Amino acid sequence: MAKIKSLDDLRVMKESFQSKINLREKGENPGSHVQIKVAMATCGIASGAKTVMEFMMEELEKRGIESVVTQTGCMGYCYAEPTIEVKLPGQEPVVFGYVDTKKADEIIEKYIKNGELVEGIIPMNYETIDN
Amino acid sequence: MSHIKVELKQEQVAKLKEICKSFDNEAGELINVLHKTQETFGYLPAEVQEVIARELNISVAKVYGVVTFYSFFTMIPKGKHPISICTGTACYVRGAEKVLDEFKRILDVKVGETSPDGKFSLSCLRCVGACGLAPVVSVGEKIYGRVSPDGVKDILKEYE
Amino acid sequence: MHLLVCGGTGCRASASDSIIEKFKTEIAAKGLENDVQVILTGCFGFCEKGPIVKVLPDNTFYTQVKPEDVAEIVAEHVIKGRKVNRLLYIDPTNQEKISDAKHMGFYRKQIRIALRNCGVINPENVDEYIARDGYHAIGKVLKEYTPAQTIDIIKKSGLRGRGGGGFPTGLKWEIASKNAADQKYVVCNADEGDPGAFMDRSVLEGDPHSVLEAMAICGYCIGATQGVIYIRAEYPLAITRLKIAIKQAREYGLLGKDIMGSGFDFDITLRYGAGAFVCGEETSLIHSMEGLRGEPTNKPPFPAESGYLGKPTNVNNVETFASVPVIILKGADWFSSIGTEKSKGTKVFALAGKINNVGLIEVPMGTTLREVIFEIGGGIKNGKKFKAAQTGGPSGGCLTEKHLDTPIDFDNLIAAGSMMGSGGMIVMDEDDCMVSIAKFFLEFTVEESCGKCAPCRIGNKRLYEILERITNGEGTMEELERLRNLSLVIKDTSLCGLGQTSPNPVLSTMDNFYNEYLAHVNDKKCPAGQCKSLMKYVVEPEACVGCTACARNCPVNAISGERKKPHLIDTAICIKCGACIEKCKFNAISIK
Amino acid sequence: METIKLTIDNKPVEVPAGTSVYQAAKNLGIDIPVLCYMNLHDLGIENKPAGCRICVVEVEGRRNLAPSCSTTCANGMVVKTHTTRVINARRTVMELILSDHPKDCLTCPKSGSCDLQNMAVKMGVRNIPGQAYAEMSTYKTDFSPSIIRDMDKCIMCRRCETMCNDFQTVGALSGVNRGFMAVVAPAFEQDLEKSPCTYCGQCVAVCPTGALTEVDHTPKVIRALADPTKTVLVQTAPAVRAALGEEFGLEPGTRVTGKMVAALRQIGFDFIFDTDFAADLTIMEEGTELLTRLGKHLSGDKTVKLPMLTSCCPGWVQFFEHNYSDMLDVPSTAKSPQQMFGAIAKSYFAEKLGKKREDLVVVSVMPCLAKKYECQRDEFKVDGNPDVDYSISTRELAHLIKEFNIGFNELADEDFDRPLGESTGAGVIFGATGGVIEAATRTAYELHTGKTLKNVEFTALRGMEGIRSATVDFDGLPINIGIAHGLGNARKLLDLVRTGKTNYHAIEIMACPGGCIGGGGQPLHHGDTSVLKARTKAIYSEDTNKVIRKSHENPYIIKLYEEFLGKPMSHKAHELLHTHYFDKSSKDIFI
Repeated sequence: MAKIKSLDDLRVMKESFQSKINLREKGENPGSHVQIKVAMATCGIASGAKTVMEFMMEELEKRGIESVVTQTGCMGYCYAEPTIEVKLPGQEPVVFGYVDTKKADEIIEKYIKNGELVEGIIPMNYETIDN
Repeated sequence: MSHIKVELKQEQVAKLKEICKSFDNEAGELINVLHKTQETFGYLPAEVQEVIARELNISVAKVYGVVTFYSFFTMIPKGKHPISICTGTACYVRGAEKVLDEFKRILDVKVGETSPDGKFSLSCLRCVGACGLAPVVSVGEKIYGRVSPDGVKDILKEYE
Repeated sequence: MHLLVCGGTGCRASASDSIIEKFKTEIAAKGLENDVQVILTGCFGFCEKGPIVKVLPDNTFYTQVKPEDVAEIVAEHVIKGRKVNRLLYIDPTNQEKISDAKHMGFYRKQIRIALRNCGVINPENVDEYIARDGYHAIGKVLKEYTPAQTIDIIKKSGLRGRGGGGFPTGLKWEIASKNAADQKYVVCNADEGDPGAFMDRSVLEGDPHSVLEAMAICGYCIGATQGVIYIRAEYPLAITRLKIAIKQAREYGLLGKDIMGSGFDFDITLRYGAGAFVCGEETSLIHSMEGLRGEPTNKPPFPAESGYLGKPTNVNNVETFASVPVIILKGADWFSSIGTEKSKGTKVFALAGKINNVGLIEVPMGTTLREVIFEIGGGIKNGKKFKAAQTGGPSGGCLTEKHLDTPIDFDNLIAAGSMMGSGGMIVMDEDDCMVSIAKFFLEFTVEESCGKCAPCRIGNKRLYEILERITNGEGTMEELERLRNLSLVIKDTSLCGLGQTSPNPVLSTMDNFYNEYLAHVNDKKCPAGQCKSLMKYVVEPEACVGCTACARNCPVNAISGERKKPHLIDTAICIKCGACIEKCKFNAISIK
Repeated sequence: METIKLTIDNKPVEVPAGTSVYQAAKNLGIDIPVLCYMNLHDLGIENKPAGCRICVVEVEGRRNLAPSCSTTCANGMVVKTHTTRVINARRTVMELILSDHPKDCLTCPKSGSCDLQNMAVKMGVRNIPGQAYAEMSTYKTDFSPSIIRDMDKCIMCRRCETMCNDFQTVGALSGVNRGFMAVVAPAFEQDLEKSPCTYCGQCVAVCPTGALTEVDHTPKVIRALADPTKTVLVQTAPAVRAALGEEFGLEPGTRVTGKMVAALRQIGFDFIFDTDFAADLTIMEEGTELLTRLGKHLSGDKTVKLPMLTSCCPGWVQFFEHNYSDMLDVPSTAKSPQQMFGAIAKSYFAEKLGKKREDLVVVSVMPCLAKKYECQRDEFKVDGNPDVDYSISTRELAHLIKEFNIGFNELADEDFDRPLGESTGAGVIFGATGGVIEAATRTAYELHTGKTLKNVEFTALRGMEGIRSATVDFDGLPINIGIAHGLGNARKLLDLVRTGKTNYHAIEIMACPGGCIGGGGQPLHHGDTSVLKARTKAIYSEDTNKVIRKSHENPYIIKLYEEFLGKPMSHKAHELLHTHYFDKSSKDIFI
């Protein structure tokens, strides 16, 4: 990995990472991916988030859905673990709670494939500061 | 203090020395050394502490003083399936005590003890940070959430 | 179109099930099943105004919806596209009706600063952190500010230590910066030992780089090249992620020699705690880092003069550090615009206990307890009555109904007899006995006292013994008096923060729930019905049909009686486990 | 020097920067009670855990009460030492400490000299609230050959831990466990016997309560005295006479040799002898050994090890057996004076009396607790019968005198019996650090050079510094001498020797601060190290008052060699007066 030699270096890097992520998230090109984040903090993992994440990765590939599944930290909804956030191209992200493999299957089939919401949505209730 | 005589094998002593060496035999690294040793041996019997004391050039009494200060360290071998009940506040207000009582009753051991067959050991810990799942019980690596006293025997059944 | 109906416990209690049913029949009747979906969701947190129905995609937020309103919503909103005005949320500040939920102040109840990246980025990928301006703060500081200027920004921001005492962070850095030494240390206290608190763990698991970056900034400010994170061994995931983060930061040259060409060196190592709550106290933590028993020493000298290995050392906790990079990037004024006069910014709380939405929240300082519990936390579980919220863990105290509208900040909490602590907030309901809660915390303190000073070592044990007598119905008024005096002396004379705060749960429950203490002492009754010794299980003869279910299920054979005749519980044998009550189908067993 | 101005109890006071509030108050005559705090200023040891919280005071502007022992004075500080808040806190804390302390004061060995008891008296504690149900922290009592650990009485002042680790570097003790069960103990809470303890007794010397006390040999002594079939001999070590008076209210440094002898005679010992005699004997053997080793070394014999280390101190012997097992051939093989005395008493003197050794009981009075252990070592027994049967400390002798209704201060001086009671000034100075090596120098010089010393006082070898070095001119041959007292200092010196880079010829080591006068069996100094200096002075003035001041001039020593031993280092002398050492480096393997 190349060392970052200056703040300007860092800024350039940021731009490139950001545009990569934007491409993925904002769905600026038509063939963009579904992005799924799985909350993988201790409470999530304790509730089975790992299984859900593996299931998601395998099944989405099997079912031919272009997607990126990544892990992230605690979203704050510890009571509803495991939680996952699904972002369809061009849409607001939606968080689902109490996700097990059955629920994950339903999410893939209904929401990801058809845009139909399924039960278990966790309403987002905070503002995150963006820089 | 009850003691179970443990004879360290040559290779175990060598392993211990290797652990100490990996921390440059620094006295200040004692806690890290103890962590690594407990990870390797499962517990910290007296003989192990003696080797560590010698390698790090500190008195055995001081090593023992540190071992007995931190609740993470144990001189008693854990059971094959170590059971820990979270008694953090969130778990407490959601009934962890009753769950603990049930474990004690069924296994007939006290907290900190290992069942005679060596299968289960019972301990309490303070908050694993999974308060959303309170009360929480862990058996080995596996975490059980929202455990009720009734659920205790089902958990134990998994390890029959 | 989607109709989201809140399925949180609070809303369920107020008929969200039948609202869903109604929606479904109504929509079927109109033949709209293919266009409109009705979805049960998790809790919106806004239970005070429940049940909630949210309409997507236009983001309409209906509050206090009743089953009778369903037909109107379908007819007006779904079919005609006209919002049902009377059900819209009314902004309490200006009495305006809000039609788009995005404009609801409710969403501003939580602002995530320390948690800004948690649940957003992949914590194991430094690129994602950089994409969200990661390491820009240290870059900016190294390029544009002197250490003194940077300290000034932190001072101006009003940031106070999130670990407990609330000491001004900038001032702390300034003191450490002024003590000359050949080596200094930056220590991150991640030994979150407060039972029921998991803020630090969440930050480290979700956004480890922000802590690394802040430690480097601190190092630059005070003149340290070495940072140490002291972390609980019980947090393996956080440790793994920190290790990955440190490795990645080193690879990019964001830690190590000559960071970003500035000539500034800084690196970070990890030290593990081993299960000692007292190590949250700075001096204990430092001794523990040195491989010793984690016993505190008298302050002064403060770590800023003589800390780790006798060198000037600055200790801050995880959340404090996590707030630093944003302050640098967005400015002191921005940060100090959030919060109250003396407590700036936000505070993360781990909300747990008898509350519906157990979770991690971050609110501006000054948010009221009511907002936290009833608007974010989703109210009390099972529709029970709120009794108290315990903040500050074993060092803190209880906030009660009368504190519901007190703005939460450092000073108000202390005035209310509690403290901010690290941010654990445990909610209790009417079933919780406050004497038992005090006893629970004392049990913790007794176990966690290091034993170095007499008041804490012996005094807390004595407090516990008195509380045990009270909960056993053996307490006397004289002992209640002693409980208070002992508590005050322990606070006044103990060596470190642990002992100086350990009686707080006792004093606070005595202040707020003295009647409960009196009931235990004088009437030998536990009003919450939690103290076993003060309870008696009795069979109500009129209700008992003699089914023998209770007798068969009693683990100690305390119940006798003939079939089809009323049974009897031998209170001398009964262990009050409650098995009989659970098995009795006729409600014939009661607790007296 | 910068000075600080503050007020304590409304009185202004000016102190040097860095002074504690406790000390500043003391300067004003305000006696703030302290329990855990101990300042052994002359030894560079300060025990300041700030743990007992008895010394708390109110400092204006501070939220909590401050421990005066570890709060440094600051300009403008306003301190109050006896407000209601302070008094209530102090008394409550005292009640707490007492609530976790056994109430068997009546039969406690420390009764009367217990700091905790005195403090309770001072505060007028009349009852301990909640005593009926207050749980106590209890531990197994540990009986070692020298020291009894009754940790139920421990108040966690940590003084013993400080002495054992910081001063002595023995490392037998550490704070263990946590919270209510926290206590000071050897590793694995095993007995001292299984630890690297040297029995130096410095832990006992500083313990404020009855948690650490000596093993009491006086009942056995009384039984022996009452047994008509036994002839009971007593030997008294040099340091005893310089301190015993303190137990009877006399000024530290009062020499009570004559009274002590009189008292022992009244108690009923058959012969009152002097360990000083054996000290002279030690010099004959050790001095000769030194000259022999030196001679061989100078003639190029590389198998001979130098420096030679003294071996009189049993704590020190135990220490090097544990820690310097690679250097077991370095110390002199000469037994300690106590054991030389026993060996001679039960051979030479028994023969003179015409009695069997089993019929003789040899009692020693020592400033030392390790001597109790030493006399029980197997190599100092013949067919199971020890050369020295019982060893009592200076404190135990005082108890014995009191128990025997003897008005000590009124006693007229009496003399030791002959032949084993005659000694020289050289024997006396064994009691102070540097004394053994000075005594050896007096003899070795004259034997080596054949000249008579003009001045027998080698002041360069004296003093309280922990490690000292001096070169003595043996008529053109410079002899390099090292001295250490306190095992921590000994360790420093020994580690240097181990590197092979030193050029010492002889080194004297004493385990206790100031040498035997600061022994673990002496009257308690209660943290006042000026007592040690006074005792040292007494020792040297005893020397000055002696007619004969060189061991080889002791007529009874000369006679002993003539009649019995032949000459120093003879075969017989070897058999009776020399010993060997054991590798105990693996003994700290427990279980």
